[in-house]
Amino acid sequence: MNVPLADLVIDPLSAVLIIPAGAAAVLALMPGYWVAARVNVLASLATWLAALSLLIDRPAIGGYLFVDDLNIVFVVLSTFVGFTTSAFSASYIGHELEIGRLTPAHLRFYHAMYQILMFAMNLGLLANNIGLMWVAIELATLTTVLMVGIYRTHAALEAAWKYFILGSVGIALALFGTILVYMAARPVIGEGHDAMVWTALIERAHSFSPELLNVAFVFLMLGYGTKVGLAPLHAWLPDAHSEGPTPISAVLSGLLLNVALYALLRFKMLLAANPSALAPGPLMVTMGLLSLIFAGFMLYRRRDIKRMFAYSSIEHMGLITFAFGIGGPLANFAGLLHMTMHSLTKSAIFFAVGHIAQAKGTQKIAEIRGLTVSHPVLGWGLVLGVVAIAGLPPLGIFMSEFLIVSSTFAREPLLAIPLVFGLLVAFGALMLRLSEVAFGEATGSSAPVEASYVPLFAHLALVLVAGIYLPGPLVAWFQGVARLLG
Amino acid sequence: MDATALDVAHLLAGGMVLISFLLLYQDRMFALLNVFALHAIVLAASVAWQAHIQNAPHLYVPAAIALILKGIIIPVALHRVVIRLGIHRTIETVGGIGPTMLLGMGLVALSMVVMLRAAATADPLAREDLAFALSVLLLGLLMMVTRRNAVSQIVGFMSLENGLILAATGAKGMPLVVEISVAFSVLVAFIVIGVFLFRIRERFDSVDVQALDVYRGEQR
Amino acid sequence: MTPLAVALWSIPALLCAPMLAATAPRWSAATRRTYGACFALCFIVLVAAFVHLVGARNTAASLHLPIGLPWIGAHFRLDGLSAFFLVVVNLGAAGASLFAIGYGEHEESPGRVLPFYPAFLAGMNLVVLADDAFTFLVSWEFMSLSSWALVVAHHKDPDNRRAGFIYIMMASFGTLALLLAFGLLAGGSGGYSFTEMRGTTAALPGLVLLLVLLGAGSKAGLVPLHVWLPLAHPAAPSHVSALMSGVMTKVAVYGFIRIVFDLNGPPAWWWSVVVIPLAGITCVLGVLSALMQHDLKRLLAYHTVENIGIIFIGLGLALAFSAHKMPAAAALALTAALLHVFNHSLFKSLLFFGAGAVLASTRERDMEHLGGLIHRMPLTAFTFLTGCVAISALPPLNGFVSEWLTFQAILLSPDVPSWGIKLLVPAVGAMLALSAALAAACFVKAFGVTFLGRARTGAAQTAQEADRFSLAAMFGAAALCLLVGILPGVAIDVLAPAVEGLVGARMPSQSTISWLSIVPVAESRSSYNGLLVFVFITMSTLVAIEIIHRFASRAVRRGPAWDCGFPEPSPATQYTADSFAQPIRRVFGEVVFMARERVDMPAPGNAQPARMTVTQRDPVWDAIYSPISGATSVAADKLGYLQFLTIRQYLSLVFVALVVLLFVLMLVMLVWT
Amino acid sequence: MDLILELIPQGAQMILVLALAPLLLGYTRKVKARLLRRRGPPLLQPYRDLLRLIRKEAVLAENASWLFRSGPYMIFSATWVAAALVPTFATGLYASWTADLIAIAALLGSARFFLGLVGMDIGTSFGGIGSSREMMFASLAEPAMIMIAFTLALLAGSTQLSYIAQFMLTHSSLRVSLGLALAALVIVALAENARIPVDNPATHLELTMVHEAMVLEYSGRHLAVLEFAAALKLLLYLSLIGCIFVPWGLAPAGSSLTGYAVGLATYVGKLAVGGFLLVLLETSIAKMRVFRVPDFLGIALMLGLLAMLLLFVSRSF
Repeated sequence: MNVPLADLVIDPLSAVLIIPAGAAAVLALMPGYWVAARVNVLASLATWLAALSLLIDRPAIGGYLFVDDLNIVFVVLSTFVGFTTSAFSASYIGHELEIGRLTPAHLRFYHAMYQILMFAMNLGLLANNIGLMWVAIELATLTTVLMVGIYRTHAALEAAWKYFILGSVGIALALFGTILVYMAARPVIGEGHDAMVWTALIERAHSFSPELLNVAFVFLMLGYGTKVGLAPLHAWLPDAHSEGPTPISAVLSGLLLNVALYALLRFKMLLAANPSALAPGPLMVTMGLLSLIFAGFMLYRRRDIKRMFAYSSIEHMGLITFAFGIGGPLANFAGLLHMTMHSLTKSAIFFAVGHIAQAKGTQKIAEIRGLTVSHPVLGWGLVLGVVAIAGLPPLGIFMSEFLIVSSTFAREPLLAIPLVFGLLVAFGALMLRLSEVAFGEATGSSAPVEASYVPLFAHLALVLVAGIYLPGPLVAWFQGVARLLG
Repeated sequence: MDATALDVAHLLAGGMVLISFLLLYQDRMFALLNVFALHAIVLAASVAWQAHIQNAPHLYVPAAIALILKGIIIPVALHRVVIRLGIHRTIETVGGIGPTMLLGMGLVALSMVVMLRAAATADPLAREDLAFALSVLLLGLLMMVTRRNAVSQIVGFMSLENGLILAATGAKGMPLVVEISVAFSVLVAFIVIGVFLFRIRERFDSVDVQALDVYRGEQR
Repeated sequence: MTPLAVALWSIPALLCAPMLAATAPRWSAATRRTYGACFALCFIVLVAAFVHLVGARNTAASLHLPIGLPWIGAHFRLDGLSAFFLVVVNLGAAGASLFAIGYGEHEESPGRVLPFYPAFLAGMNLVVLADDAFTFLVSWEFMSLSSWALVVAHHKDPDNRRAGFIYIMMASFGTLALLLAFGLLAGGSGGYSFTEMRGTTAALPGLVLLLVLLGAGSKAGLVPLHVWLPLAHPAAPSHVSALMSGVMTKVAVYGFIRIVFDLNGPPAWWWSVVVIPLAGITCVLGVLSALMQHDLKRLLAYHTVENIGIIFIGLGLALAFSAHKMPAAAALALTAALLHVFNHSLFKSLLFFGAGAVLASTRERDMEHLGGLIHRMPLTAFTFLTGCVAISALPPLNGFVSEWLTFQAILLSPDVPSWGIKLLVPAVGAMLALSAALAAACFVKAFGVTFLGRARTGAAQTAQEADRFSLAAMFGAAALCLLVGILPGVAIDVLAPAVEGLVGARMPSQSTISWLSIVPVAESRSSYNGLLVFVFITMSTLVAIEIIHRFASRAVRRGPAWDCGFPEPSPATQYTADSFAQPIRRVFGEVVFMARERVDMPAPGNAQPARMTVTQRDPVWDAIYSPISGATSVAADKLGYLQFLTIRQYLSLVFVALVVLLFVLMLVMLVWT
Repeated sequence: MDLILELIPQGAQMILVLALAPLLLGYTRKVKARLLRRRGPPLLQPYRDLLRLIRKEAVLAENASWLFRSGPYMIFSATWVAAALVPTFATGLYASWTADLIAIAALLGSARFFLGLVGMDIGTSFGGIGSSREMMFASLAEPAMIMIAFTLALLAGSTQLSYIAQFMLTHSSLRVSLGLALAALVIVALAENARIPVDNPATHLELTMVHEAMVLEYSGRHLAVLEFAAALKLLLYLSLIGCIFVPWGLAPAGSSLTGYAVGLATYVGKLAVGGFLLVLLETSIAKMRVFRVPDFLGIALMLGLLAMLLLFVSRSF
């Protein structure tokens, strides 16, 4: 790697950005896929380690980049999932080469893009400037568009195209919102760069024009909400998930949605800091519930296994948005926890689904039967993953869903009813499909999969442990962040 | 800041809204492209005027981009696409031109009410600009959803984006405007290239007419 | 170690039990080791819980662990009620484990049973011990999840998969209802430990009751939430069926009692008006459905529904008495319910063991393919018969005692001043009496068709007696049925601490009454002496036998059956399960199940066989579940179109969302300023 | 010593019911025959029948199980214990608190349960038909019986027959509920004893028989025991009606020997009158079709329920 080790030690903040950027450059030039995959893993690992070191040694707040309690959660989570996904990708993508879905040139492109994506997401999370954050998220979107279309099949191209068009509109709306925030800040902070710096904004937000902030939030909600995949802005999400390479589906669901949500949360904090602005909560709650219930029903008629889990992501992002919309220390804590658990679980499910699709040679649910018979480890891994995502104990999502539901009682008890209804609808669909896919007479190939199950079960183990025991420091940390979110 | 400067800015921004209406009114492909070129040129003038009155020379860059790329290159390129791909020369609309225009007026009224009220504390120049920008944006979006042809939808998107640039340059002293305008230009270029590359003739959805009209993610 | 510590240590021990299996060389060894370990552990917990129940009276031991929900942690508590239910759970679990040491050998896919079985046991134990809402719900749902895995253990049968799906769906529904109930109990401040809930009164205690009825009722099998039960219980391996029917439904009853009697503050008068009719309908519908079955295990499962109804009648009466400040009567009703909990766990386990033994030896659970097993499996038949007598509420076995106590509680209800209850209770008393009589019919059918008569298939002809572990479990349960039946006073006294903790009174101590009678209120009112009835029956039987054998001819001749002179050798001419139920089907089924019989009689001279078809509909399924599943399906279809839109249409959605939001914002701003 | 003294009347009652049961059967047959203008068998004929049956060898079907052979004894003893617990000539006997009316009904239920089972043991279609119909009748008769018990318990404040009888003696007044209960009890008694109009004890017309169908395969001593049990049951119901609705003459607990003698005499008188009324009823109506019987029994259930409801409601005033 071309990153000097000294840099990594001295300034972890830039390391989190430079490592992926540099690795992308290297990978773009690297011919052999075997080495490239390893380099990809190593770079992701290094990024994660650098992100971890941010926990210990927090750098000073800069004009463009900064680290605070909130984004460190996201950075650590996303670099971790980025690392495990790269490990999964290493065992997955070789098979695509063997069966000729991808060429070595494609792979070079793929690995480079992977690191650019990581770079863009980290940049978006660490940016202290709302303009820079916007640029980073746009970059991440464009990168994933290219990745989604990598198989060059008609379906993949069309999914990419849909993603691209809808994403572009979303980007435009988010930009307009950003401009409005700047307009609101300018009279208070003064013209120029400072009026887009997050730390400056939040300090003075109480004296911004509340009306302008209100309008801005509508645009930001719709703009970034498109990226989060909230209904009715979700249309790109299922196709992008199902047609792209599985590692990208995992990253999309596990990370990119979170990054967009992070942007939304930042602006929500801004509004919350202004006493006369409308509370952003009701809007988030409404869209969250809408996504939850809508996605719940959409789960029933899905025939493609990856698309189904993509809808499940919409459902969970709706749930998380709902939690943050409810607000308050308890709901925010629950939202953070749920986001973490969802990232880990959903990426684990996509790992499993990737191997399944390779083993069975299809993504159609109707053609996958009896997995626990033909591929016991994989099948039970999937069962565990789906059980976790459906919110059954003792896995972590149960705890966060418990907290989300119970947090409504502190604020708006009646909201618990549609919430619980949506959860039940989605639960039914997932368990229905699970019992078809995992049980019964096995169909299709039962040839063993050459795959590493480590990332899959590592994630599930983390989710399991979190469901039983959350370490005190982690709780304190999340609670601190939850208070910050207001 | 003297009143004339404000009036000119006002005039140019208002002109953009008017041209957005003209865009909505078109039912011929080439006329649409010509009107769009006019839209872009007015945008360029408006941005340049802003550069002048704000004393911000860097704003001339977006103005130039608007003029050259969107005022000249893209309309010409789309002209050629239309001819090369043999795209139908009339524009299919959803719900007719008249209702669309009415709807557009409603949108303009909405954005005026929202913006003038919201930005009551902002300076008048920015406030008017913002209101017009929002109108342009909404009209662009309206165009995207009421036109069936891919090319007219692209035009809609670009006019939407023009509204954004108008807003960004109107926001006095906003950093990163140049970068954002460049980024958007790249985006637009991507879209146009995409249309050309995927040979999208009629609909946005069908990347290739023959095989893919059926495909909507899943077979029904 | 305190009993609570023993119980808690058993949880990790149970969860580790499958590791024993992993080290075993063969499946059979793994089976024996796992179930052996489970048996030993459950037995230890049983003893510990019993010691607490008897020794500690109603003092509570509690414990706090820093796991689970952060900032609240996991609270555990052992008081009279949980000790009693711990006894029920572990007695059933120990029996089932013992049974499974032998029965498990017949399991075709042990790998899908062994890991989940101990987890299931652990889950049930945890529910009973939990003392905060989160731990309770985690354990509750963990119990559902592990039992779901057991239900789909035989997953190749599509019916079982469907059963598993409906089961987990209903379980989850119940959990969510309980979650809402706990949310109301905890209130906005988030007091999720039971100690805090006891201290405060919920905002809407009535709503809590309804939610608990949904939550615990769906797990226990209250009509109309029972639909999963007859599907899921038979689908699981028989020892698991025994646990699910005999024990898990009792854990649900525990949940109901814990929340409604303990946490939800003083009851309102109308609570019982909701509970009692529901319980009565559950009784009758459960037993009628059971009568219509010909699958032995499904019959037993439906019968569980009936018994849950009996238990809930007791609970509803206890609520009514509590609401009207009649603690002594409430104690009687609650004692009746709890005693029935214990009794039902005994005989339902026993019957499922019997069904399992039959299934293992014949591979059949359809009664129409069985018959005459009393000859091949006499010991199993004997224990099964004991269970049948007990469950039919016939003296001198235990089922009668608890039903008798329930009747006595009903007879106290005219003193309740509320009119709703006055009018309801007689009707429910009639329902209870009706279901008791139908239960007897049902078990004459179950035992008669399965064990008596002539073998209907080869499998029934060549059946083998069950192994010694299974028999030990069955005889143990049968002996306990008899013991509780003849010494009910002891059981009532053991129960007293649990009852006293909930309603503030207890039944008069029974141990001081001469001849071990039980006297619920006063001797002038009613009394029953199981021991004497047993002694009298035994003595008079012995006297009769003695006299007959002294004076009568002892000659016995074997010959063909008489049958009014028309003996037909084919076993197909016997009465079948369906034909046995036909009179009752004609009396009740035409109304309740819309049962219709159609006979296709070929014309004279036509050699084709005549054909009779019976169609029945499940009213609950038709009225509630079909519409729900239909609505879900319609909603999924309608919304499904959103998957097939064009990009332009998707953009329209974004556009509309934007315009609507801006419009709303405008309105809000206009109104606001 | 006291204990033995107290046990003597109880033991006497046990033997009394045993001794009187066949006589009652013979008496009803005789009266019935006379009413039909036949001479009829002698009064003591049932004793002779029993003796004859006992002496005969028992023929068992080839596939009769242990339950088939032991069933009759269980049925007999359950019925006997039940019959011995109903006050006949005296109340408050030593073992009277062993079982109340509900328990007595349940004991009869036990007997019927085994009767139903043994009917199915051989695996003939007649046995099955008998069992299944018997259980159907029982499913209505038993709740009706419980309703009657409830009515009495609500009235007398006890389910103990001795206390009920005492109450009726001291509080004798006409009550609607009581009338309803009596009518219900008579219907139940007819059904339980397989009398006309529910079943015909004298028939062997195969397709309509219920009780006889179940015992079709029995012979010899087993049949004797079963017949004896049936006779005991008839006696039991008559004593039940007697002790509840005509409690006069019952000797209270700890009476003198004369008291007991008077009690005994009135008891025999009650049986004679009761038996006569029963036969009179039987000879004046026809047997019902099988599927009319549920309606008939349903009436009993409704009457019982009505009686109970009336009491439930009236107690609040």
